[in-house]
Amino acid sequence: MTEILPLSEAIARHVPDGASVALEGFTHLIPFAAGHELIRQGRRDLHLIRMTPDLIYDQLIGMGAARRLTFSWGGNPGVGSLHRLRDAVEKDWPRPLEIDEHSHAGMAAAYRAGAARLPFGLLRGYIGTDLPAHNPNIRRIHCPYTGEELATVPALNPDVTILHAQRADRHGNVAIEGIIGAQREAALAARFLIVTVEEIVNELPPAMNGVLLPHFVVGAVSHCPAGAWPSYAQGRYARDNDFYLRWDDIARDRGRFSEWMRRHVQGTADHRAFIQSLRRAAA
Amino acid sequence: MTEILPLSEAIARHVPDGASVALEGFTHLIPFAAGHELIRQGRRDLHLIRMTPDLIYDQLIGMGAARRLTFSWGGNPGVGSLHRLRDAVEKDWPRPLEIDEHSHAGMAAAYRAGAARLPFGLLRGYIGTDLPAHNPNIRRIHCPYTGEELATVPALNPDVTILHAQRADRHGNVAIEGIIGAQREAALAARFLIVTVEEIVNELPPAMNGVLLPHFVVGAVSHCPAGAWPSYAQGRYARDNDFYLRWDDIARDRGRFSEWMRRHVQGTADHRAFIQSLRRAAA
Amino acid sequence: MSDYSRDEMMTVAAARMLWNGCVCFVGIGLPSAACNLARLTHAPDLVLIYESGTIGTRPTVLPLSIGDGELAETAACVVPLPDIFSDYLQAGRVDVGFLGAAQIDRLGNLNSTVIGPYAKPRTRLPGAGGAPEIAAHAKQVFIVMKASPRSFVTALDFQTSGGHFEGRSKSGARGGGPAVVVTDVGILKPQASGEFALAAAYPGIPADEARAAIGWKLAIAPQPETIAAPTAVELAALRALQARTAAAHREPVRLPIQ
Amino acid sequence: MSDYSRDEMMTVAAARMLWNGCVCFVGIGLPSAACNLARLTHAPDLVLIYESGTIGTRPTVLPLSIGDGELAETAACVVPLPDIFSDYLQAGRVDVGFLGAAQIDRLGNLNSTVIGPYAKPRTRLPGAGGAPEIAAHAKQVFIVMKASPRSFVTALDFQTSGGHFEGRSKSGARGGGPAVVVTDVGILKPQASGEFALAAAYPGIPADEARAAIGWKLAIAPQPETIAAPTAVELAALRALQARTAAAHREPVRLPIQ
Repeated sequence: MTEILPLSEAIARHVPDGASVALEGFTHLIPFAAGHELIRQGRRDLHLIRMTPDLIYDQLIGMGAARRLTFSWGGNPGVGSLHRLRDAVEKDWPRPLEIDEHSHAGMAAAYRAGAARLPFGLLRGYIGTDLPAHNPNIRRIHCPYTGEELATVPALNPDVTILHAQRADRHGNVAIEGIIGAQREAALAARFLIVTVEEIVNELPPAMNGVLLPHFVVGAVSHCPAGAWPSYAQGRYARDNDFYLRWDDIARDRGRFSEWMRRHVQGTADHRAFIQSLRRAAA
Repeated sequence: MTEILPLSEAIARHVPDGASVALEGFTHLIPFAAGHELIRQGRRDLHLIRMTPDLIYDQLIGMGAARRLTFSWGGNPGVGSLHRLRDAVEKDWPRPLEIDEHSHAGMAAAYRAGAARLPFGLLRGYIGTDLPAHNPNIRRIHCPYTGEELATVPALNPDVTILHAQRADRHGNVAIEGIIGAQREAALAARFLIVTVEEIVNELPPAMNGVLLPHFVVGAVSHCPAGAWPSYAQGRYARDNDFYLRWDDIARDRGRFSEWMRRHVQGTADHRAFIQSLRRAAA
Repeated sequence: MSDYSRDEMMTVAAARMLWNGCVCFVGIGLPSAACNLARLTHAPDLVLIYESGTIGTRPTVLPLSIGDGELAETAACVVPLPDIFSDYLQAGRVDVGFLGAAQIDRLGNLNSTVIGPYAKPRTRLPGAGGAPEIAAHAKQVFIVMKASPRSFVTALDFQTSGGHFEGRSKSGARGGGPAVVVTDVGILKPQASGEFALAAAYPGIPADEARAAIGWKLAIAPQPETIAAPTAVELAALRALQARTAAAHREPVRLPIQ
Repeated sequence: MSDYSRDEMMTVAAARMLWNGCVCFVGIGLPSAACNLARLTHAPDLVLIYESGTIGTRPTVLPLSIGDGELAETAACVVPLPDIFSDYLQAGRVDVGFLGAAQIDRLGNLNSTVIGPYAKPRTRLPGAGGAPEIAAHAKQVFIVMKASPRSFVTALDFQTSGGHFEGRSKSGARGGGPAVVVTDVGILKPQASGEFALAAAYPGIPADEARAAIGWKLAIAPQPETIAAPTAVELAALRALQARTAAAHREPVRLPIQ
C-alpha cells in the first residue's frame, strides 16, 4: 500500500543517513522540496545519484550531506559551474566527495538495468574517453555472438528514489506529463520510491499510453505544490530561469551560500514557508 | 524521406524473396492487409519473425511463403491451434519450416537489442526450460560484476518490419494508440519500416508522451483502411473474434484453406476487394 | 448452492486464492475469469497485468484475447510489452502468475511446446509465450488445468517452464514457483519434496476420482481441506460476467470500408 | 550586411552547414541557436532532438535549458531519455551531433571534465554528459568553440570524448567523428591525417588571427574558402529569434502557492 503522508514524515521514515538516494528529473520536475527536506533533517553520508546534479545537489553537497556522487553532468544548465560541487571536489569543502562519474548513456543504461533488476547495463559506449581509466565500475564484455567488445555499467538500484510529478490519486498511482528524462527508470530501479506531487486527486483517468507509475511501485506520496521550483512542472508553472542565474552568485561564496541555506531552508518549516521566505527576501 | 505509396508498391519495392520480415502487433494492429499482399505477390523463402504468429503467419506459412520462423507463441488466441503452422512443422506441408523458438521475454529482449543496434539482448530468463537445449541462439554470459549467469539472445534486426497504425501525417510520422506490444521495438530494429495506416492526415498534433514513430525511421507509409482486420484498431474498429473462431475450421483442412486463400486473397486486387469478397461470400 | 459446473467450481476456487491488492499476471481463459471474478467480489483492488502491456486493467467483460481493446481502455496505463517482461515480471513485482499447459509433472514442470520429439513432433503446441519467465519470476505461480492422465504425466515430452525442479534455488529464478494446481477434481499443493499432492477436495468429488485423473501416484496431503461450494454471490457475479461477455462479443464489427 | 558580431557569424556559419531533413542532436547555447536559425530559414524540416527526450521539436523561442517546457510542447513526441541514447544516438539515426568543450586538441578530441589531474583537479568542469557517445555515434560531429590558445591545446588534461584518435576505426564508434570545428575566427576541417586545419575564413578575419588563437601550429587547408557574411535575412531571423527568447524569458514565474 502506498503511504500518503507529509513530506517531512516520508523523508524521516524512509531516508536514513548513509542511504543511496536518487532525486531524478531531467531539468523538468526536479524534486527540490524533497532535497530541502533532506537538508532540514540534517541527513549525512548520503550516496547521491543523479544524471545532472543541478542546483539541488549543489545545495546538498554544500551542506555536507553527501559522501559520494554518481553523476554524468554536473553544471548549472545554461549558466556555468556548480560552485559547491566544485568546491567539494577541488578543495574537499565542507568534506571530501567520492566521485563515480559516467556519461549520460552509461547512467541511462545503469538505471534501465536497475529497473529490470539485471545486475548490469550494456551499451556501445565509453569509446575514445578517459572515463573508464578513472572509474573501475565501467567494464567491458564480449558479445557471445559476434565477439565484439561492449561497455558495461553496474545497475543502479538506489535505496530511495525521489521524484516530483504533477498528479497522484489516493491509491498512489502517479501520472507524469512532459519531459521525463530517466525518471521512470530511476523510479522502477529504487528499493523505495517517494513521489512529491502538485495535486492529489480521487481517481486518475486511464492514462492509455501516457506515463503512469502504478501504485504498487510507489512507496509514499506527499502533496507538495510548487515542489519542483525553481525547476518546473509541465502545465503548472515554468522554470525559474532567473533563479538559476542568481544561484551562480549565491553559491560562488561559501559564506553567502551557508547564510542563504540557513535562512531559507534550515530556517523554514516546510516548502511553503521556504517559498514565502524567498518572497520576503525579494520584497 | 518517407515514401507515401500504395501497399502493393511498398511490398513490391521493399520486400524481396528471402527477406527477413517482422509483421508485428500484439493482438492489436496486426498488419493483415500487408501480409495478404505478400501472398498476392507470391513471396518465397521469407524468414518470418513475430512473437505471436497469429492467423496472418498461418496464412503465409500455409501458402509456402516462409523458410524460417522466429517466434515465441504460435496459437490462435483463445481458440486453439494454428493448423497451417502445425502442418508445416509436423508434416512439412507445403514445405519444411525451420524453427527459431523463444519465450516472449527473450523475443522482447531481442527486439529491444535490435532497436538499440546492440548485438545481443540480456535477460534473466530461459530458466527451467528445455528451449536453450534446442535453440543454439540462446546462450549464457557471466555478469562482469557479480559473476552470475544470465541468458542472451541475438538481436533481431529484420530486413523489413511492417506495422499497422491508426494515423500517419504527410511527412511520414506515425501515431499509434492503445496496446503496442513490441511494435515500437520491432519498428526501430528494422532495416526498413513499412507502416499501413487507417488514415493519413496533413499534420499530426504534438504527441507529448504518446507513441509516435518519427518520419526519419519510417521508410514507407501506405493508406489502408481496415488494414488490421480481423485484428483491430483501437478507436476505429473492434477485433473480429468471430472470424478467429471461423478460421479454425477454414485452416484445419488443406483443401479448404487453399481454396479460401485462392478465392479471397489471390483472387482479389487489394485489401478493399478482399473485404468485399468476404462480404459477398457471407451474404 | 447445489447447481454449478466443475468449471465454475475451479474458477471460484482460484478466485478465492487472490487477495485484495494482489498483483496478478493474467492469462486468457480461466485465469482471466478467476481474476476478474475476484476483482468483482472480494478483491476490488486486485491489480491485473496482461502481457500485452496493460497494467491495472478493470474490464467489464472478459477479453477473448490477451490484447483486446477493452483491456487498454480500462487500464491504468498501457506500456510496451518489453517493459512488462523486464520491469515488472523480471523485476519481481508480480505476486501471482497464472499458467496452464498441455502436460504437467509431479513437480509442477509444464509442457506447452510439443508432444513427441522436438525436432519432429507428433503434435506441435503453441509454445512457451510468457511461461518460462512467469514460472521463474512471479512470487507465486498458480497453475490451472483440467485433470486427466494424459495431462498429469510422470514424464513431460518437453519442459517448457520450470516448477520445483532440482536446482531451482540456484537457477536465477526469483520466484517461489508453483504454489498450487487448481484442477476440476481438487486442489494440489506441493509437499516438502516439491511433489504435488491433493490438498483440498471439492464438495462431492471423492479423492478416488482425483487419483484416477492424475497420471502419477497422487499422494494426499496431511489434513486435506474441503473447499466450500460456490456461494450464490460468487455464482451470480461469475454468470453475470460471462453473460455480459457473451453479449459484448455478439456485437458486429463495423469496418471503415465500403 | 556590415554590422554583425563574431558570435552571429559563428551561428550563421554553423546554421548553413545543416541541410533540410537533417536529424540534429542539439546542445544548448550556440548549437541550439544555429539549429533553430537553420529551421527558421533554409531548412524548415530539420529534425531537432534534445537529449532530454524531445524529438522533432519546433520551439518558437530558444530554450535556456536542455529540457524546457517549450521543447516538450512543440515536439513531435517526448520519449524517455534512455531511448534517445540507445534507440536514436547509438542506433546511428543522428546525422549531426554538436559538441563544445573547455579544451580541444588537433585531432578533435575534447575535454569537458577537468583541468589538472582527475583525482585532484585544479578546475572541476561539468563532465561528459552525452559527449562520449555523441562523438562516437553521430554520423558527423560539428564542434562549436570560441578559439583561444587556452582552449585549442596541444595536449588535453583529460579526454572526455574522442575525435580522430588513433584506433577510432576499430573502436566500435559508428560515426565519422568531427567533420568541422566552427570557431569565431574561422572554420577548421580535418585533413587526411585527422588534424584540423583552417579550411574557411570569415570576412575580415585574416589567417594570422586564426593562427594566433589556436594553441597548436595551425595548418591552412589547400584552397581555403571564404565564408560569405551573414545575409540580412539570416541576421533578421537570428535577431528576431533572440528577441522573442529574451521577451519570453522575462515573463515572471507564477507558482501555485500563496
